[in-house]
Amino acid sequence: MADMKEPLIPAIGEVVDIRMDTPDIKTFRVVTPDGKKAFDHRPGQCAMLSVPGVGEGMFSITSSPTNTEYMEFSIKKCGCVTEWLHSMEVGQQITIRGPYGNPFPVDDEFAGKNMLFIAGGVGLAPLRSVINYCRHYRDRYGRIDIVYGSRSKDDLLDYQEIINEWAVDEDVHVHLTIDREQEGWDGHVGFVPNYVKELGFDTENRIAVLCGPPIMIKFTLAGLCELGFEKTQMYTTLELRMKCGIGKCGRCNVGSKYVCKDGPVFRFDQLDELPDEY
Amino acid sequence: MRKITLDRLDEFFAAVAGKLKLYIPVDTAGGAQFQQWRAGAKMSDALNTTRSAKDFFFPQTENLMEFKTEGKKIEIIDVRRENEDFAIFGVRACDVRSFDVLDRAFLSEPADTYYQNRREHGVIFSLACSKPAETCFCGTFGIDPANPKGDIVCYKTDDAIYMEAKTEKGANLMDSVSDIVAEDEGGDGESAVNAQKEIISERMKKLPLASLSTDKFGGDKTAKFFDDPAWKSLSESCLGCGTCTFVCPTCQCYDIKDFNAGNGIKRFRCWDSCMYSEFTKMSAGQPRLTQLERFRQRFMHKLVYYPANNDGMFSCVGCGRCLSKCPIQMNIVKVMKNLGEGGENNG
Amino acid sequence: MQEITRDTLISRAKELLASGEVDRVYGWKRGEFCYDVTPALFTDAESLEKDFEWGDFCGANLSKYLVEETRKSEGKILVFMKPCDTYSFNQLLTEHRFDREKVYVIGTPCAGMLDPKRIRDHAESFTSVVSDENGVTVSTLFDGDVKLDRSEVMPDRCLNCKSKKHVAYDELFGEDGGTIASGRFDEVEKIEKMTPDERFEFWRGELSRCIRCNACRDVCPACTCEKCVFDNPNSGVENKAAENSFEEQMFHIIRAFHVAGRCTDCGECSRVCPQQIPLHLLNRKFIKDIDGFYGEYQAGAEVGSRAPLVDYTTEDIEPSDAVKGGDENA
Amino acid sequence: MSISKEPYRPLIVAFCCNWCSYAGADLAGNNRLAYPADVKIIRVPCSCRVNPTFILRAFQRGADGVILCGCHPGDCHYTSGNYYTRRRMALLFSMLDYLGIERERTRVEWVSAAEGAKFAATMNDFCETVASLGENKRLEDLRCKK
Repeated sequence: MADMKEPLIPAIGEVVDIRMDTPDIKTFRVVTPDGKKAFDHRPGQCAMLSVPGVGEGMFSITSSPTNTEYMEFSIKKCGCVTEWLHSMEVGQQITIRGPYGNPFPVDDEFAGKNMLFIAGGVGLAPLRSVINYCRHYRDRYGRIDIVYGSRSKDDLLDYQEIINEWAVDEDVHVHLTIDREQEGWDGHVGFVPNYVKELGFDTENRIAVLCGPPIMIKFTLAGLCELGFEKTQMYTTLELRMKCGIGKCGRCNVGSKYVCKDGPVFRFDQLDELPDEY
Repeated sequence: MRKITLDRLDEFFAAVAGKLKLYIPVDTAGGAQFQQWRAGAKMSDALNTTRSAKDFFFPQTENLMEFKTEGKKIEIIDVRRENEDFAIFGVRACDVRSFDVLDRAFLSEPADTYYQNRREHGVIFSLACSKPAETCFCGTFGIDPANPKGDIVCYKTDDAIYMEAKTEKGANLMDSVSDIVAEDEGGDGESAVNAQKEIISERMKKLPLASLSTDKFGGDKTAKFFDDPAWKSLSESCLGCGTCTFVCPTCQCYDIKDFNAGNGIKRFRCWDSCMYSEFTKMSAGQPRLTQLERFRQRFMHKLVYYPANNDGMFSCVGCGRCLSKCPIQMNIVKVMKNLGEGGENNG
Repeated sequence: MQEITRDTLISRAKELLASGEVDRVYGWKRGEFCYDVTPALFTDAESLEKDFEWGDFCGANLSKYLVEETRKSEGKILVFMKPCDTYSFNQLLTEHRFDREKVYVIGTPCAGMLDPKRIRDHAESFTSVVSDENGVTVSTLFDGDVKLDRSEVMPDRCLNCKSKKHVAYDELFGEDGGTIASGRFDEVEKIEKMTPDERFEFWRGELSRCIRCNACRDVCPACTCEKCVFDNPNSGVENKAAENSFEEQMFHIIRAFHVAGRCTDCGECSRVCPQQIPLHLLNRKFIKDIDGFYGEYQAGAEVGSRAPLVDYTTEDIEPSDAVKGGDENA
Repeated sequence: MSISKEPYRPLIVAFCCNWCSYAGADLAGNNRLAYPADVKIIRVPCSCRVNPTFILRAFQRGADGVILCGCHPGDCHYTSGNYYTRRRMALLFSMLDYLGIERERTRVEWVSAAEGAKFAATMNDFCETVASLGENKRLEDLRCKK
């Protein structure tokens, strides 16, 4: 029996680099003890990280699948497991299992489309894997727009990477905004939903991918519908309490769908079929 | 069809217990419970046990793995052991069906090896009911108490028990004890068993809940029932305890927790209840804030969500345990009768 | 049986609703059989007429619901209470869980409720029960009618009823009874007389059946903490695991301890236990000790009385002597 | 298996109130009064800070005996702390005995700051009684066993 692969038994992962991105978000680079990537994943999938004795948590893998050396997780400090993770030092071992959840349909619905990524706060983490995947296979996609907003300038996640790599890419347009005026910031000021309406994107051959706090999703969704977007053109990734990650412990269901197995990526028309319990 | 007379039942149990661990229902102060057979243990003739046989395959608490941590290093110890063979005698038709419900949950991809290993090592002696209780409604879910599934099907008449192996596992076990349980040459076995089947189907029709039907429920009824006004009156006096979920043979939800035992950290799995307030609580909030949402989740899962994911099979087997054990006597039968009746009629 | 009948209660409830004195009624609602009666809220005369139920199986103690229900609206709630419920009602008032003016209490007489589990020991698959002065007739599906004596089917809390006195009511149906010297501590004394090994085996056998469903805590009118320690993950006792004997012992000792001196001995915990563990014997042990060590005390007898565990005298018994006096053959 | 199997030594947890018994323990130490090293002292602000869950948790984690030391009734730094302890522990010990757990495993002792000798004597005596009882088998958590 011990030879059969048990989905709940994790592998050991080692944190080799910790980057303090914002006051409450750190990005952890995890590899196996012998330095390799723990497992392959698709863009948008998640992994269960756990600290023995503290608990387990589901986090989206923020590094792109095309990166084969390591996996990265951007984690905001907001609970017991995340608190413990934030107190870690480099070299600390944790346990990791996955990949879980369905990926973004990067090869079918997204292929050949103009991509519009809209993120708020730590919501950029799940989208970063898709963005870097699309930049890696740049020719498969049309124009890429990234609208990303946060509370303040130092709350912008992966700010260096956005400025030095994304913004300079060909046909990739980055629109950053922060909630309130801040000195040393000459970019746009305002909430993401209003900024999206201001920019006004045409719906022709375009897919929108949203991720952020529920309030931002609600208003951005309304804004995009005003611009004429269809629900079938818009995707998001949900975040509910996930315990087993394999659709058995009965905890993360919205209606008959399990977020950890049938999600976390949902198209908005699929979400409309589900009862509003998320 | 093999036969063993009731007076030689202990010999039969002793023979089976010689081959593998045998559990039989025994009367205790808390109603019938499954206990390991020991010489002299008297089998209870209660209709059903308080705790269902689910416990043998999906135990209330189970160690998944252990961790040893020193400094920054972690060592994972896989504590899984090959289970010994065991047999459970006297499982009723409803509990046998509950194993199918649990199988779909636990053995679907990716299979749960803890559950799977126990399932492989378990032999089920199912026992047809002769005297159903007023709380039984297995007929509503298409279960025939006269023809239960299971590895070996048994029929108990006044003087003997007739057994028929239905699966290969069952046949092997019966062969290994065939010296005690002789083949029934006299042929009166067939007639006795059929007579008993007659009695049961007659009695099933007389049950008060015989007319309960599941027609209005099913996998596609989420929108129809989710905002039904009847949920308010149905759930208003629910205490939020876990009794209905812990006596239910088909409830599959579990929690994974770590216990720091001082000499290492044990990660164990234990039953959890959607009725508990902490079930879906997370650092970012709680999607099911009041008892109404939790109450709704339980019955929507049994009657709508589970069928949606398992091609129409309901996650209830009509055993009636929640009818007799709920502290405030609220249960799935009242929910089925009141949902979709235009809320106000909460009679 | 009670000359006060269901219709007396309904008509009085309808009057109070119509007069606007109360805006909702907490009573019981009929179910499939005679015994599966659910506590329910009624707001209008029509649903009262159709569903309101009152009889031998309305044993649920409704005082705990008032803690939540009084928060939901400004109006008064009409609630019907048996004598033992009123003690829990007073205990909750002592602890300021709701204000007295928001509840209109009608005391109903009680000749002892019936226990479906005990009926089922005598008559399987029963559907209806009719009780009159000379006993109880149970009609079953397959075994015809079974005549039983009332004391055979009453729960222990009613057999050892401690008081027929309503200690709180705005209105009383029937006349008030008095406290009764019942043998409610006999069972406790029987256990105390066992040797330690026998006691340990008895309780290990009983508590090992516990399935940690929390029904005893959730139904107990003395257990009304907003956030129970057993629901708090970092308290260390939250453990849902029925892992081994220690978990059950810990849960039941702490549960009983938290209500020590506040438990009115209403017997709800044993009524709802799905495994029929005699939990009232733990609470009664505390009551017996408190009476023995610190003088007779009945929780809920009068509002505002100081519970024994938040009080002291300078000459209390020393813990080491408390146990020696426990039983003779120590 | 180690050749010289050491003799069984009980594990005792002592809750000592900060103002009296902890000072008593200190005094015992200053006067070089010996008491077994198996006693693990936990300092609490007052003896009534000790909640029955602490005592049960101590047994769960492997303690074989739990002793609760506080000021003599009347000299409590918080005037009535030990009175509540007295009532609370009387009920708890009676319940533990009712459940069949050996009554000698739990004890309450009033030790003032000046009674170093009494502290040492009490600890020695308690250790012997618990050692004679042997390992705690009735209030143990199998998962915490080595």
